[in-house]
Amino acid sequence: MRNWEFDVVFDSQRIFRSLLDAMANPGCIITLPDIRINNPAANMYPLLLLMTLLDHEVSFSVLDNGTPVTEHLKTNTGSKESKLENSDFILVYGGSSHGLIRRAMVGTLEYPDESATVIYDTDSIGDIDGDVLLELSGPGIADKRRIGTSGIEQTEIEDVFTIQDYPLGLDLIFSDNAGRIACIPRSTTMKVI
Amino acid sequence: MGYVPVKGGSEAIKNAGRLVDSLRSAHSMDVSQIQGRLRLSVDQVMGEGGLYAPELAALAIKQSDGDLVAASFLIRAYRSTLPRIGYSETSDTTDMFVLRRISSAFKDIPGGQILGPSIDYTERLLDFEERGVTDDCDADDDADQEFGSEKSDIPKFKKVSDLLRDNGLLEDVSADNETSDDASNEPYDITRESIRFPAPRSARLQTLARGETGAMLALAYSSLRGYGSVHPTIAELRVGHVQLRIKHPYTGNNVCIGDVPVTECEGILSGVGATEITADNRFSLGYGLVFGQNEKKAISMSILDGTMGVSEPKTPAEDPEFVLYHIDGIDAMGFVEHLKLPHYVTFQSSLDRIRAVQGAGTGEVSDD
Amino acid sequence: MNRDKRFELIARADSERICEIAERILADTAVEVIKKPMGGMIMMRFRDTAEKCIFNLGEVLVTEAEVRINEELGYAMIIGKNPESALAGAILDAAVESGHPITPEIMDLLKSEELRINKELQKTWAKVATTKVDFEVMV
Amino acid sequence: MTELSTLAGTDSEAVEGYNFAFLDEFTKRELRRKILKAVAIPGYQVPFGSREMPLAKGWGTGGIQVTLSIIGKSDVLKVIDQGSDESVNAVNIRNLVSRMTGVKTTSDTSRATIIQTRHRIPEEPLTKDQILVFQVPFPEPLRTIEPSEQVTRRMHAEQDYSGMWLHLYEDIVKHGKITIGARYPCMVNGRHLMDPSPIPRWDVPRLHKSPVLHLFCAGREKRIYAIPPHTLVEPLEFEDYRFETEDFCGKVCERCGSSDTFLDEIIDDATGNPRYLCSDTSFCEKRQRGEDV
Amino acid sequence: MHVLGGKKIKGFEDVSFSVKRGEFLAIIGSSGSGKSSLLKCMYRTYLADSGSMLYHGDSGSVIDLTTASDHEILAIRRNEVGYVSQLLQVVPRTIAVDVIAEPLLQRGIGIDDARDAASGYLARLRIPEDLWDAYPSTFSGGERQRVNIARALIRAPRLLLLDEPTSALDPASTAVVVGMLRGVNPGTTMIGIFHDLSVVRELADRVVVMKDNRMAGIGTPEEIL
Amino acid sequence: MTPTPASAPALRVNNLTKIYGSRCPDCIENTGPDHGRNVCPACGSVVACANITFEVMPGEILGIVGESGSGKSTIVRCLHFDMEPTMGAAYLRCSGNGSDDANIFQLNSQEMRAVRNQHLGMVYQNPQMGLRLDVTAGGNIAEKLLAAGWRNVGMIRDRGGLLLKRTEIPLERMDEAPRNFSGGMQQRVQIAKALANDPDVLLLDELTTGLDVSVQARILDLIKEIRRSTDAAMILITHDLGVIKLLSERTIVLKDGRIVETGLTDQILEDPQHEYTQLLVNSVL
Repeated sequence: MRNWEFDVVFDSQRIFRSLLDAMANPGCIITLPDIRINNPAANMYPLLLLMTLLDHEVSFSVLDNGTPVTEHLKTNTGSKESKLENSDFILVYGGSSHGLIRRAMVGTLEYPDESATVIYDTDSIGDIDGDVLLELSGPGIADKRRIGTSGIEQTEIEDVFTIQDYPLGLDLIFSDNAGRIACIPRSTTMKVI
Repeated sequence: MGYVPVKGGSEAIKNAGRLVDSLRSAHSMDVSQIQGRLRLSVDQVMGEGGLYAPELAALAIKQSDGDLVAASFLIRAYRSTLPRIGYSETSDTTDMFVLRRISSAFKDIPGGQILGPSIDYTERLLDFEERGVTDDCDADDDADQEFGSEKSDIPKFKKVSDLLRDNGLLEDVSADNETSDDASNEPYDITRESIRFPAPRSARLQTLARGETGAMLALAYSSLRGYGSVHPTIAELRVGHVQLRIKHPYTGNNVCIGDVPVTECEGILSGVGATEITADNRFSLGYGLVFGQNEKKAISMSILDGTMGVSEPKTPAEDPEFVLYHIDGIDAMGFVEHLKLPHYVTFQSSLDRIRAVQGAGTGEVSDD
Repeated sequence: MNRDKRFELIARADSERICEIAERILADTAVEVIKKPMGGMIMMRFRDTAEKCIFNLGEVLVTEAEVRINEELGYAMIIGKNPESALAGAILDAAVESGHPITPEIMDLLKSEELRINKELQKTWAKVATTKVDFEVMV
Repeated sequence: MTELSTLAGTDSEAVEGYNFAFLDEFTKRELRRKILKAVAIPGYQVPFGSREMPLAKGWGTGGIQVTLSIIGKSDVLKVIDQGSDESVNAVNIRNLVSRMTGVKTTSDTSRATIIQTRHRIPEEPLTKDQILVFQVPFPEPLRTIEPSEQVTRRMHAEQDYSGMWLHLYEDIVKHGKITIGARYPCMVNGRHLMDPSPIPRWDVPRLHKSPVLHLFCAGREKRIYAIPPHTLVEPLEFEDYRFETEDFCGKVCERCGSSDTFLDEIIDDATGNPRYLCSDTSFCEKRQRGEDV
Repeated sequence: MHVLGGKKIKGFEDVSFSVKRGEFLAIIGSSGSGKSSLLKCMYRTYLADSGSMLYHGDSGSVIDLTTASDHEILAIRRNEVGYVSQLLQVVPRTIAVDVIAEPLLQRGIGIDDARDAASGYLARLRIPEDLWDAYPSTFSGGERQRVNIARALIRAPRLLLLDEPTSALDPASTAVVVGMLRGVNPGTTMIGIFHDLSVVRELADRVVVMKDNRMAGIGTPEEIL
Repeated sequence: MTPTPASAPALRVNNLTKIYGSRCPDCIENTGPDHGRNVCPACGSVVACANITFEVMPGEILGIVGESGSGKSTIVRCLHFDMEPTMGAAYLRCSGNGSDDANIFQLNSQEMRAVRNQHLGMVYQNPQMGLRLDVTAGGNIAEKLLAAGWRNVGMIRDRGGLLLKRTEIPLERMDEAPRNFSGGMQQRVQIAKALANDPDVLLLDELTTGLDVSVQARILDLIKEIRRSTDAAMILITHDLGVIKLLSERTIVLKDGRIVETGLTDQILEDPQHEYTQLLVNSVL
């Protein structure tokens, strides 16, 4: 196997810009730059995102499909694994946290930013199709925007609904197998259609 | 025409820099001369710059033509480019190699009053012989002879505060602090996280340690003089070297890579006014610790540590937000000096308003 | 002399003498640089004596380097910005670990440096001791 | 050169030189994480551990930290101060970024991917592919009415903005008008009150539902905040005392003849009378050249 | 209205009687016999220690005045039960017409309507019109007591409690007050303490006699007096 | 407008307790009128008030009397969210604010502020606490209206003028700062401010204490006028039985942080049940 290395300076800059674009335009589907790394997961893209964002100042947790991914992130980023309740970043596999997401940090009214960013490893995301179809509005969206995802459970989305209490809440990133991402920050109003 | 720099800004900037060069005297100055002779300036710049690096501090002083805040700023900016490799093992000053150690609380203390290198006790007269004299490099050796060099063990000194504590005269420290190790009591790091209020003690001490000497002096003085009433007695002022110890990456053991000079002050906050004797009839301490030899800053720090502990702040020096937000020399200098930048647009905006208001005549609001 | 002690003495030893030996090692030995000498900072942590609270005093500029000689790693960290000394230190460390023939010479150097360092401390202390106030006399 | 110094000296990049974009990678990461949170909570000030930059505090250290943490090799940078690419502060910052990254710079607004600005929004309409980075001296819109950070933070937490409204009311009572010049406080996304940095009121309406991502950063005060594209940005105003932009009373730029731009007022050396010129010099030049902007 | 087995230390004990709707019951007895305490218990200014006082409300509801909640008492005070004290409790800085109008204001009636009604009462009580806007504290005793009664009557109470309303009055004023009380709506039940037996004869349907803090008898004025 | 017993209370307070200090399990047991103290001898904590339970109806004035240190101010300060209670609950029947199931002490700070802005009015003994003395009188009233979402200066000034007129402040002083006003006038501005948002509950903390008698009288008349013209439930904190007698129909007597007696005001004054109340009444009459 070829040894793909992650360029800490330039790869992370490019991935970050895609992520910034996605976060600033909720529901907009952004294709990540063509960067490959050795990694233990079937879908490397969520790991690319985390390798861009994590370092020793923050903590993360991985739900399901845990150990190899967790170890990979620890060694490659210096970040700490922590309990979900304290995690700055949460990576969810299998489309559902089985209700655990309701315990994630949502910030405080004084410091709403002290909240978790949640990455969902999904099968695919697209404009129109998917198991769960969402209609989005709010900052970053001119009028309304639709997004569909496969590989995430509707109950999971509903769980997130229940804890979004703007400005408290979670910021979601969907990441699919084809290197596409889409974000739903807490400022986005969403409804399942 | 040419009021708005459409072109030529770059050129003017270049020339402004050249003009500075032309004002500098022809004599070149060696960085090592600054390091050797402007010792306290170097210490001050390292403290305020937040980085122990004597050679670079001397370079910074040279480059900034002796403006110490500007020099500290060069150090700070340089800091931003360096990775933080890690943290030292937690040290304290108990095992310090003492160069100077005095107490104003007790006439004699175990181990004695050691004046060390200090001009405190000499008259402040300009020494005209210094003018034009070039430093004599052999002077040091002569001095060595004078001091003699009989063998003696280098003593460690028990801290005056420990003596007070052993006698039940000092507030008990919270059990959390006493027993905690680094892992369970991660100190705040204001260089990584912006300070927030109420600020934890670790954030306060760190901010003070890199505060600007003059600003701290002024605020500490305000409290002594009457805007507040913290008036400490110095339990102990120490100047000396402490070891920088890290965890060896292979052996995992605590190893020393060298010495760092520091000044430490412990002030007993008793006796006067607001810093009442604590509820359990004991004294409390204000603490100061800075890089290098900078006694006025260490004392000011211990006073401000005390003033900020007052439960109901009444004076500027007692308000942690006031003190901690305003003692950073680099912040203060930058912001005051930014007034030199163009503000054409904002001023135009203000002009528009004042004309509008003048045009509107009286300030009366009609009630209909 | 254990590795910790060796590390400490390399860190404090005279730069020129360390570099001089390192040059000689480099002349006949393959040295692989694992970590190029890099300037960095160590945040210095203190425990205050008033409330025993741990805080960050400020950072210290250091240079660290890591090399490999014959599968044996060597590491050094010194105060200040001095890439050559740091690299030389790491080379000396690795040389001793890998049983390089120059080892006795390194040991001698470090021992003599230890003596020199101690002597200087003694000398400084002797000067400082003269500033001790003798109250018996003053009375 | 000795073998040792060669081995050690090849690190001139590592020790003597600087990382791409000056900041170390940990710093960039922190800024990037904070920028994402700022975007997710429009108008909310995210605290961050601001670094000292080789620029004085108050001279754009916030803006430059953001620029350096987002910039990549393919970006094209424009820096303006007071609308001008050649203002001293703009030159200084542009030189620094260019030296630290090697990216292309431009004065042409439409060609830039990142525009760092002090006190102005370019006149030329911006597009969704551009990022506007503002240098902010005071991130806290409530600072005028409340000195304590602890208190203003609580006010934002509770959406307690009546003090600010009261400030406007009293202004009207005293002067018959709202007298705030630049730094006009705005509500963002209907939740957080925000200081749009000292842009003139002229530029405030241009933040509203703009297609551009706006990033704001105050280095000295250690705060980052953002307005994503298409976000509600509403200047505080009363139904009967509306927010007003600067009025140039029909004056036009004497260079390009524009009557729809923010103008600098200049006192003529010879006559002592005011003269008017576009504040956005790059725009003015384009108009003079007859380009369609 | 039933008063059963009421008992009060140093007040009165073992008092039982009932009053029919529209009936005028007078209470007589020497001073200190417990009459006033009895009346105050009915109004809840005093708390009874035991026993019960059942009040049959308009809606057919029955409220025990000794145990009803404060809010229930306040509600019936506002709407159903009036109390006339020996002397007008002067409401400071309030003119006569407003003193009388106040109970209506409390019910939410507009100030103009309430003042109209109050003026009507002042006229019927033959208070000179120039006094209507004056403070009652400047009035004579008779005038004040008329205001006092008007203030109670204006809310058209179902039960009116009168605590020696004529004791401080001269004969002429007493006559006016008696006239007023006779003119009260026949549906209004009244319980009053009187010293003046001629007033009792004139007004009362039945009389309760209190002696040594106990009830010493009950009957028609003819039977008792 | 007429309140009836059937109508829901404007405010219900359950077991409100405020303890300052380290607290121990016996704080409450060790203090109170039976012990004649509010400082816990075991741990030194101060039990400012404990187990305070009551309700107020719309349109009703509830008096709370007690000497200084009895904890009466603590109760209103807690209700106004100026301080956080140690235990207990309070429920507001707010017009349009959803269910009254929510214990207002458990709201987040943002919600508390909304409740305070929209449903509560407070008049402090010291006008400095309730007013910004350097902001105009009109501005002080405006602040409350602005907090409740008013955004029309003309309408705000109309409403401000109305309230000032009602509280007998000459209209020409509307744009003057209360710092220049007399104590009585400052208090009236404070009342006008408290009334600005048509509060459901008006909290009056020793509002006439320290004022001249004639000034007091006008303020008390103003409160009576307010009772007639609004449906606000009022809680009147005072140590002055005369004020209670004049204004409130029901009264709570407080001693050492506990309720020792609750009743109709005339009953409290004429037939006090608790020894302490008797002492209080006798020492006044």
